[in-house]
Amino acid sequence: MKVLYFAWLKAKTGMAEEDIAPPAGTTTVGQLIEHLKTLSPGHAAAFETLSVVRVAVNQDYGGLDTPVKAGDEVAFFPPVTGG
Amino acid sequence: MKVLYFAWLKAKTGMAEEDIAPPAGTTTVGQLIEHLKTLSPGHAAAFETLSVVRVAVNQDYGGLDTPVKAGDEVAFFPPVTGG
Amino acid sequence: MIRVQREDFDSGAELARFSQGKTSVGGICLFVGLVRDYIGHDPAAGTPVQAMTLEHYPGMTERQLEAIEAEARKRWPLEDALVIHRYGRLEPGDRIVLVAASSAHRDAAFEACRFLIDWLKTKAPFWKVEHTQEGDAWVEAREADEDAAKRWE
Amino acid sequence: MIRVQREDFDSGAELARFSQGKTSVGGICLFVGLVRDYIGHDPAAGTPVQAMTLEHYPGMTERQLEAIEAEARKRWPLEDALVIHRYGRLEPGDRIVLVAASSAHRDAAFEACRFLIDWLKTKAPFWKVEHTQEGDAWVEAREADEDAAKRWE
Repeated sequence: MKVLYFAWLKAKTGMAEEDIAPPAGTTTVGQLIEHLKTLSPGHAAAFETLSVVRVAVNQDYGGLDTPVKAGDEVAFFPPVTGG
Repeated sequence: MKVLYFAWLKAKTGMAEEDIAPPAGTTTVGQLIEHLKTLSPGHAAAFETLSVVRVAVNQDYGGLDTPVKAGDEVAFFPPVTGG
Repeated sequence: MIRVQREDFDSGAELARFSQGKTSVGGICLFVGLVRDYIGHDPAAGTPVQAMTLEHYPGMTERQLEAIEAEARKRWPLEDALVIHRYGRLEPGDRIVLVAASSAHRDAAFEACRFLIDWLKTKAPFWKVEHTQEGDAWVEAREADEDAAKRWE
Repeated sequence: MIRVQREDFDSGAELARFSQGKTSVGGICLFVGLVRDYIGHDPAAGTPVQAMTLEHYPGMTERQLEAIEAEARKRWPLEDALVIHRYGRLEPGDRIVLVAASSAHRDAAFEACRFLIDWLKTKAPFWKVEHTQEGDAWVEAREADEDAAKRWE
């Protein structure tokens, strides 16, 4: 699946986008985050405070329980500040 | 004093403006109206339903009790419908 | 600023002037009122309006609009405020009125703009007569406008 | 209609287009958001902002803005609705966003316009980083914006 990072999550992970093949049994956003946190200290830092992280699965807002599967586009970002 | 009429009050009285020398003892808008009603059937018709007549004395909104005196500009008109 | 005029105005130019050279303005809220081609709430059921004429009370109009603008500036921290109101004969689609307010924050801009039009509708001495095939009719004041203005008292 | 773009827009031209040839529109409400030159509520106490950069999530932004516009049209009888949002580097005084709504009556135009900006601020995936002399700082989401959006739930 494709994972995207925006704003300070991009700075902390050091990347805008990566292809991820999560371990078998990864079926939710929450489980995906647990896997991402193991990838680098930057990833661990990005997901340290989940209350300030938002997620979209295939460009719709989701939560920790939202299902994810191969082929999905999963994006992580802080609360939005446009307008 | 100068008396002005707008909108349908102008149509009913048949005039936009007139100079009025009200009888002695006319000190309020209410008393002025009583005098104006005697001037013509059109004037009487204009002031028939006072609930739909508004008044301004020297370009500020007033009521039946607002004082009037020689030299004042007194205007009568329906509730406003601009905007 | 307030303006009472017979001629049309350029809403876009007014809007542009509103923000020009200002770096402390966070938001501008603007409302433009136009002549509709029917009377009432339902276009299908309404009487078609061919045109309308706006009468006003010169002198008192300016005085009241200035008071309305001053009141808005007293209530909200505005960078700028503008009211333009036309009079004379207007056809469907013509602009009647423009009100606008700018502020550092959008709340103040929105509320002041709404206040300007709500108060203007019940306090500025304008009267509309609508020209229809059935003749001319003075527009009656709407209770909804009174209610809208009362919210600000 | 919604537009997401790097380049500036002409608010006046957008406003003019909004009413052109329409005789069933009674009112247009428009809001333009601009870059302010200071952070916070007090210009004297605020850190001066030299510029800001707006990042966004291409694809999702358009999707969310379209959803916001559709929701506004569902809630109010609108003649038209428009959202334009910029991204990239912007300087103080630059336009960021324009929202507008037109309707037969002013209530709907005002409320829909306010709804568009309130929802956009909490749902459209944009992020601002402010460039100041002390360095770059990601703007934090404001609780007041969350509250403003909640009014519409």
